[in-house]
Amino acid sequence: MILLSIQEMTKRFGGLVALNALNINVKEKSIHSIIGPNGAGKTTFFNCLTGFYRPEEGEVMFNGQSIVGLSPDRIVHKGISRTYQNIRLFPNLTALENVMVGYHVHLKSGFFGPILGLKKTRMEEEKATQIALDLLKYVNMEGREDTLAKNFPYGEQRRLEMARALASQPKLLLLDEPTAGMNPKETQDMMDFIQHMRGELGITIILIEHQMRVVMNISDIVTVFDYGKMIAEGLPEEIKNNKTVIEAYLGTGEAADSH
Amino acid sequence: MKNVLKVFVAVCFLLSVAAMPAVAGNVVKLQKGEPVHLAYWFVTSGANTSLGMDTFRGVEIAIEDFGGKLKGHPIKLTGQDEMCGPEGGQAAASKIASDPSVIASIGSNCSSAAKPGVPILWKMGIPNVSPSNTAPFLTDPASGPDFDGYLRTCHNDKIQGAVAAEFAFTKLGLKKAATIHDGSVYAEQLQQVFADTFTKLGGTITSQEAVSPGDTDMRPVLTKIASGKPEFIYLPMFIAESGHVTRQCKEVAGLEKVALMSADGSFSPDFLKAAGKAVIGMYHSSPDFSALGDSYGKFLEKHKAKYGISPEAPFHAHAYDAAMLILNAIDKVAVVSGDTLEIDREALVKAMYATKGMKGLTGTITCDEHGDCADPKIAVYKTSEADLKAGLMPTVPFWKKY
Amino acid sequence: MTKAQSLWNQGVKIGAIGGVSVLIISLVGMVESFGKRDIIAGILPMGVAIALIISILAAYMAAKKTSIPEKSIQFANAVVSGFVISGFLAVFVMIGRSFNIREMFVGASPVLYNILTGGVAGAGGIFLLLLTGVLCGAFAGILHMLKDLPRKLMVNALLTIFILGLLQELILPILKAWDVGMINYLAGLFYTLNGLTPIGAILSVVIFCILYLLWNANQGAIKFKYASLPKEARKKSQVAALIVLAVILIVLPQFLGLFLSEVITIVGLYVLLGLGLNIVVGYAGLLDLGYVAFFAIGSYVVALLTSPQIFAFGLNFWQALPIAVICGILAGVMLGIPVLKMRGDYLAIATLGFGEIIRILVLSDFLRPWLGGAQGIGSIPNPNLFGFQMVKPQHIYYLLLAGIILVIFISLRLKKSKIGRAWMAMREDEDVAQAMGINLVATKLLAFATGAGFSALSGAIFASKIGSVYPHSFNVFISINVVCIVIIGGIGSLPGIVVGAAVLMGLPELLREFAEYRMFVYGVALVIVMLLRPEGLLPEARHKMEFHDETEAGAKTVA
Amino acid sequence: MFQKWKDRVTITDIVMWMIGGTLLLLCLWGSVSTIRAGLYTKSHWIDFLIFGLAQGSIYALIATGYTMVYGVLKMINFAHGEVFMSGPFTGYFVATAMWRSDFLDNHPIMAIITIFAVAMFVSTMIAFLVEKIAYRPLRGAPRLIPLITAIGASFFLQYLFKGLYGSGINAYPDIEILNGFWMIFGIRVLKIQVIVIIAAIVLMLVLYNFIMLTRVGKAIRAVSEDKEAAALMGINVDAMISTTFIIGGMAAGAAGVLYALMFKQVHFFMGFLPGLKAFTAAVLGGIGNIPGAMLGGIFLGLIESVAPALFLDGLGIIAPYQLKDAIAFTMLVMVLIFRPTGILGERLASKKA
Repeated sequence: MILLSIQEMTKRFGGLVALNALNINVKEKSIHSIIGPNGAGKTTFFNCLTGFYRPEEGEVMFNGQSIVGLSPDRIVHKGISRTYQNIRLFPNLTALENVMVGYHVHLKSGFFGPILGLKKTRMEEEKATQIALDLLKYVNMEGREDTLAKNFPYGEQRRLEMARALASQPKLLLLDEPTAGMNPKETQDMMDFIQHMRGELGITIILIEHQMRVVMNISDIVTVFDYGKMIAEGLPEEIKNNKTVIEAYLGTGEAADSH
Repeated sequence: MKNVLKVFVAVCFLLSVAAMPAVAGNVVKLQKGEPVHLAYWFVTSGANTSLGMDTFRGVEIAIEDFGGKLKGHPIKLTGQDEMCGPEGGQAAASKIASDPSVIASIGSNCSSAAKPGVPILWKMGIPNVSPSNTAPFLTDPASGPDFDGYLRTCHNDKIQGAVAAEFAFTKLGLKKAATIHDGSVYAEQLQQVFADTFTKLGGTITSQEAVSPGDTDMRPVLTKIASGKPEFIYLPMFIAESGHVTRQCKEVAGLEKVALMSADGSFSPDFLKAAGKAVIGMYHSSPDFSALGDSYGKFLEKHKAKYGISPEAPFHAHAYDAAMLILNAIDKVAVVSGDTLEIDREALVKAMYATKGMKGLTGTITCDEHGDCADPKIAVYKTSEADLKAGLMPTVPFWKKY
Repeated sequence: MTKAQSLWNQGVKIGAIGGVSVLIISLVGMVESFGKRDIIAGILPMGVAIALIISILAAYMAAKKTSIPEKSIQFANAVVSGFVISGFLAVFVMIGRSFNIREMFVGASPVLYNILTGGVAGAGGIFLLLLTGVLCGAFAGILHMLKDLPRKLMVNALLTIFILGLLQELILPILKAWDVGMINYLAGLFYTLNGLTPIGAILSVVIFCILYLLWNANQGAIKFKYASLPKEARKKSQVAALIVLAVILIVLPQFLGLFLSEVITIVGLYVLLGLGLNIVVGYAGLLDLGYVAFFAIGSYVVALLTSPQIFAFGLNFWQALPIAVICGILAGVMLGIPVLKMRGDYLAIATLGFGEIIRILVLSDFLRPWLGGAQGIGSIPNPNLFGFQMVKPQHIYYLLLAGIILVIFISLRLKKSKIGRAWMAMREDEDVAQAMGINLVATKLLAFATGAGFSALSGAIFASKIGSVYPHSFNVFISINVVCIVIIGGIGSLPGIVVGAAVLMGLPELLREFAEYRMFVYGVALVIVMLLRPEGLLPEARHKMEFHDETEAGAKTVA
Repeated sequence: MFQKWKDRVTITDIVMWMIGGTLLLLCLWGSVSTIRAGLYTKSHWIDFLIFGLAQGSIYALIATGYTMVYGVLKMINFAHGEVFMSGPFTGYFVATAMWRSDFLDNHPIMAIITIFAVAMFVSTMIAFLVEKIAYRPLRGAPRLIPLITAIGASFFLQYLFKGLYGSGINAYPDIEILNGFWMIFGIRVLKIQVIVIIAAIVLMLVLYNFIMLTRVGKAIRAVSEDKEAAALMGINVDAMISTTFIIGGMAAGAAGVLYALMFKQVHFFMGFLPGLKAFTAAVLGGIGNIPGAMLGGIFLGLIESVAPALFLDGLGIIAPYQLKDAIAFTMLVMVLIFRPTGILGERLASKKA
């Protein structure tokens, strides 16, 4: 079953066409990788999906509903959550608070609930705290819930960001280079973790990734971007041997990488 | 921990007990060497600072002129900033009222500060004389017993605005007038009284305009006034704004020949500087100095010697008179008994209200039963080129009603 | 660094800075006008004391900053800088006596020269001035060489004298009001009518030293004891402390005189305002410089509804209060909507504009028939509680206390809720917060509305306290002051706001008699506090971490 | 369909458009009825425009200082109004001394140049010192902290000058050659206003070209784009920031003298209001953008001069000039709603996602 269906999505910045008539379908509970040289429009693609940018043309159907032009917060409510290429936690909130902000969309209490200390609100808060603690445990950060986010080492910040994204209990999770800057051991852990998420939580995952090893190992399907266009799509094996892809990487990709 | 708390509580308690005020007696007894304590509350910060500084200096010079001593006791002057507003007035008055040694106070500058402040002072039996509150309600019998200890040496706005209107209508024979005010309590009231009187006399008010304090470019608003073709403009504002209007009037088409008149708020040598040549031929309403010009001149000399500058705003002379009024009254009621000086607060207020025929800088000071002590002889002055050259406001009235 | 270099860099340069500082306070007239008040009667005028303190401080800094560890060089630097400071003054006096610089500098009066030269004319005075400078430097040098404890003891003892002398106008009337032989005797022992008695000064130093040493000896023990207590006992002692605090707060105004109560109510009003702005600036990170608008709205609504002037609705305070708060909230939403999409300083200037628009409209002749114009609205009745008229500041105090407790309670509850987290997330990173499903529009509006409601509450109390409202009471400086309170106290910290309000509003009120120089000192104080303690006086625990954390002294933290 | 529309247009959008529309309609209605009432002749309108232009060009000159500082430090330099005040206030004493010795009347051009030199020097020194003492140690602190020191510096400077020079109003002496009118195309124009407008425009052109063309100007622009990158390129960031303050101080000092020549009065509080207005102008034009600041200043001056008569008179609102600041600020908010980065757009490195 198709969870996310993108038709003819185009995004321009002035004269520059960042995304050019993309057509992508993402199957439910799949791990869908997006690769491509630097500047190919991968992060722009994420920004368009999450409502941060508004594509000029095209249609995005998520779970049977159109989500084009919705504000980012409404898109989260529909069930899409993301992480960032350069980690963007709330630096001066604690780990627990960070994750609880992620759970925000499921909290129903209003303005007066917390002030009056209504039982319903209290129960809801307790539940939220419990879920957040569980998530922290899930990402192996048990017992550090009161540390400020900015005081964690890099790898843990990545995991915390993941926990925050999971807290909204999304159907679709967008991961922007989750293994960037990690050593092989950490990368392996992250790969295991991503597969776990898909398996245990049943989440569909779209992944932007540079490390081919990761892509080839865990992806169900791979889409390749270059200059805002989709130049190939297929199983990892097919992509590995695709001529256009190799050209894109070796031909222009080298120059792009040296930037 | 608990011990510390106990000690802390005990200390707090002791302090609180120590701070418990005893009821101040009605008679102030001053031991030998103890000063006669006067308090002022003027505006000494913000945009109106010069008004407060000026009145303060008037008081200081008055105390010096009085000899600095009262029946062998030094005169002490302490002061507060009333910040030209009700909240500042309330705080300043509370501070003065909480000091039982204060015998009388001088202030405030702004009527809005006096409104909440005066009742606080009077509750503690401290009489107050203001040198510059011109708002009518302060001496209005309808404002109740809270203001029974209140007097002022400046005039009531009701008089001055009306004098200006009569002057314009009867003396100059002009039928169309416009007014400008700056949104201050003072100017707004004056121009309203002027407009009401002028209309009653049969004249037409072409427009009542307003600017904001701190505005400098008056040409647009003057252009607007010009479109109504008035023959007379009444601009009872303070020096800065009046100066701008006066200067720029000559530069606006259609207003070159119009007659200008301001009030005592800008009747100061500084206004001549602020307005420059444009001031020639302009009218001001102000208390009649003609009989007392000599003593005022001496005052100016002393001011210059003491502070290095001339007075910067109006009402310094009123402040001088206010201080003199208080000192004379204290002098009258203070009784020397042995080493101590006794001042009965009730007798003091009575003596202050009974002031009659005191020769002040601003005229002959006589208090009525509501506390209005100013010589209500408001005269109109016309500034000539000679005045501008001399750098002093005219001393001979151009017109007076009485 | 050679000795000569050190002498130039630390001795002369710091001396020059000190010299300019002393020159400035002399030229603005502080030395002269404070010369009339004595710290120690007949010995030390306050103006001179301030000049001396600055000189000693500068010389001490010169010694401390010396990069050469040799004691003699440090001492020499202190002396040199003391000499340089007095040199500046000496040159100034000589110039001032030969030329008329008073045309320009109004404070350059003969009286000032006399004070600076100790009343001795001619070259003798100049010599005396230079000698004083050298002595100051030497004193600072010796101070620097002392061990920690004696130095602290000495500095603090001198400060005690200074403060006791400074606050005479406050302490003496309180003592005198008591009018009991014993206290009168004590008052006479310590104070003359102008400054401390020499005996009083010596006595207070002795008393201070004893207390200080006692405290110093026990301090470690107390801290240790507290830290070693089990968690429950600690909680108990916290509860006990709270109860004591509550009792003190309740009985306080009974013991404070009229003036101190008045000061406390002023501080209280600003605490309320600060708590409201804290929601907007501290939690939600939206810099609002037009906060006074809601204060004005609260005041005017109460004035219009309760005063017999203009409309004569004839409501009482308690009926008008909720309406005022609701109007404030509505205004908050109305301001919120147009400025929602603006970030950072655009928001600041737009809100500042909003505050001015409200003030100008209230002042305008156009709306005078409905709002009173420049003449304001008077005759606002005092609040009446079950037939009891709340007239005195002591009564208003309780009203404010109740308001503050309520607002603190709401702030704390909200902070720990979904809404508080959303605010803080928005403060940290607006885009990510939105990507977490937070509706920025609703969250921002809620922050504006809550803050505005608190501000309107403060305004309502203000109107009934003062009894009359004028447009001039609601100028932009109120907004600026409240922002300063929130930041000086420590952004986001509730106790910080109380401290900030007490320091920025209470202290200047206590030192009312120095009216002329209040704003001058206020400005200097703002700069110095921010330079020395950028995290604020009483920061929230987490912000403390932020500032002393080297990895990310986040330049992007707050709006 | 309705569902789709509802998801995409928020209530706030609608409210904003309604507010904007209502105000626009009011302005139009006011303008039409003012013009139909025929209260003002053509020459009145021309006068309004020229008055506004003169006032606006001074705002523009001050605004460039704000905008440049904002560009490099991303902070509101609240003390800039006081920098503006300090120059002409000091210049007053020079002017008076020269007037007393008749130098002013005999060599007016030389005298005016001297006044400019003194005022610009003082303003520049004050701006430089404020940066060095109050802002530099706080580089890297959260953005609200320098705002408070700026406010503190502003209070300090105001009351310092009050203490030094007195609290009264000091009036610049009349300079004969600046008085009177010129007839330009049959329109009577005040000499001083023409001079102010031309001087301001020349100064702004010099400033703009300095920033755009010189090495130092390029370095300043680089610093305002990205401090770290600029430092890596070998630019001395601190020196560039100081230079920015110096240039801003010079512009403010010059603006201050023009202001004093036009309005004649100097006062310790005179910087506050123009400072506030100039900052508004800078934001109006798009902060960080020098042509924007110039445009914003002139726009603000025109609004203050023309709008009360044009918009409000026709609506029957009395004393409209009392409301001119309210109109100016409403305009500001309106511009920011529909163009959130000012008229010309901000020139800041926006590094969001």
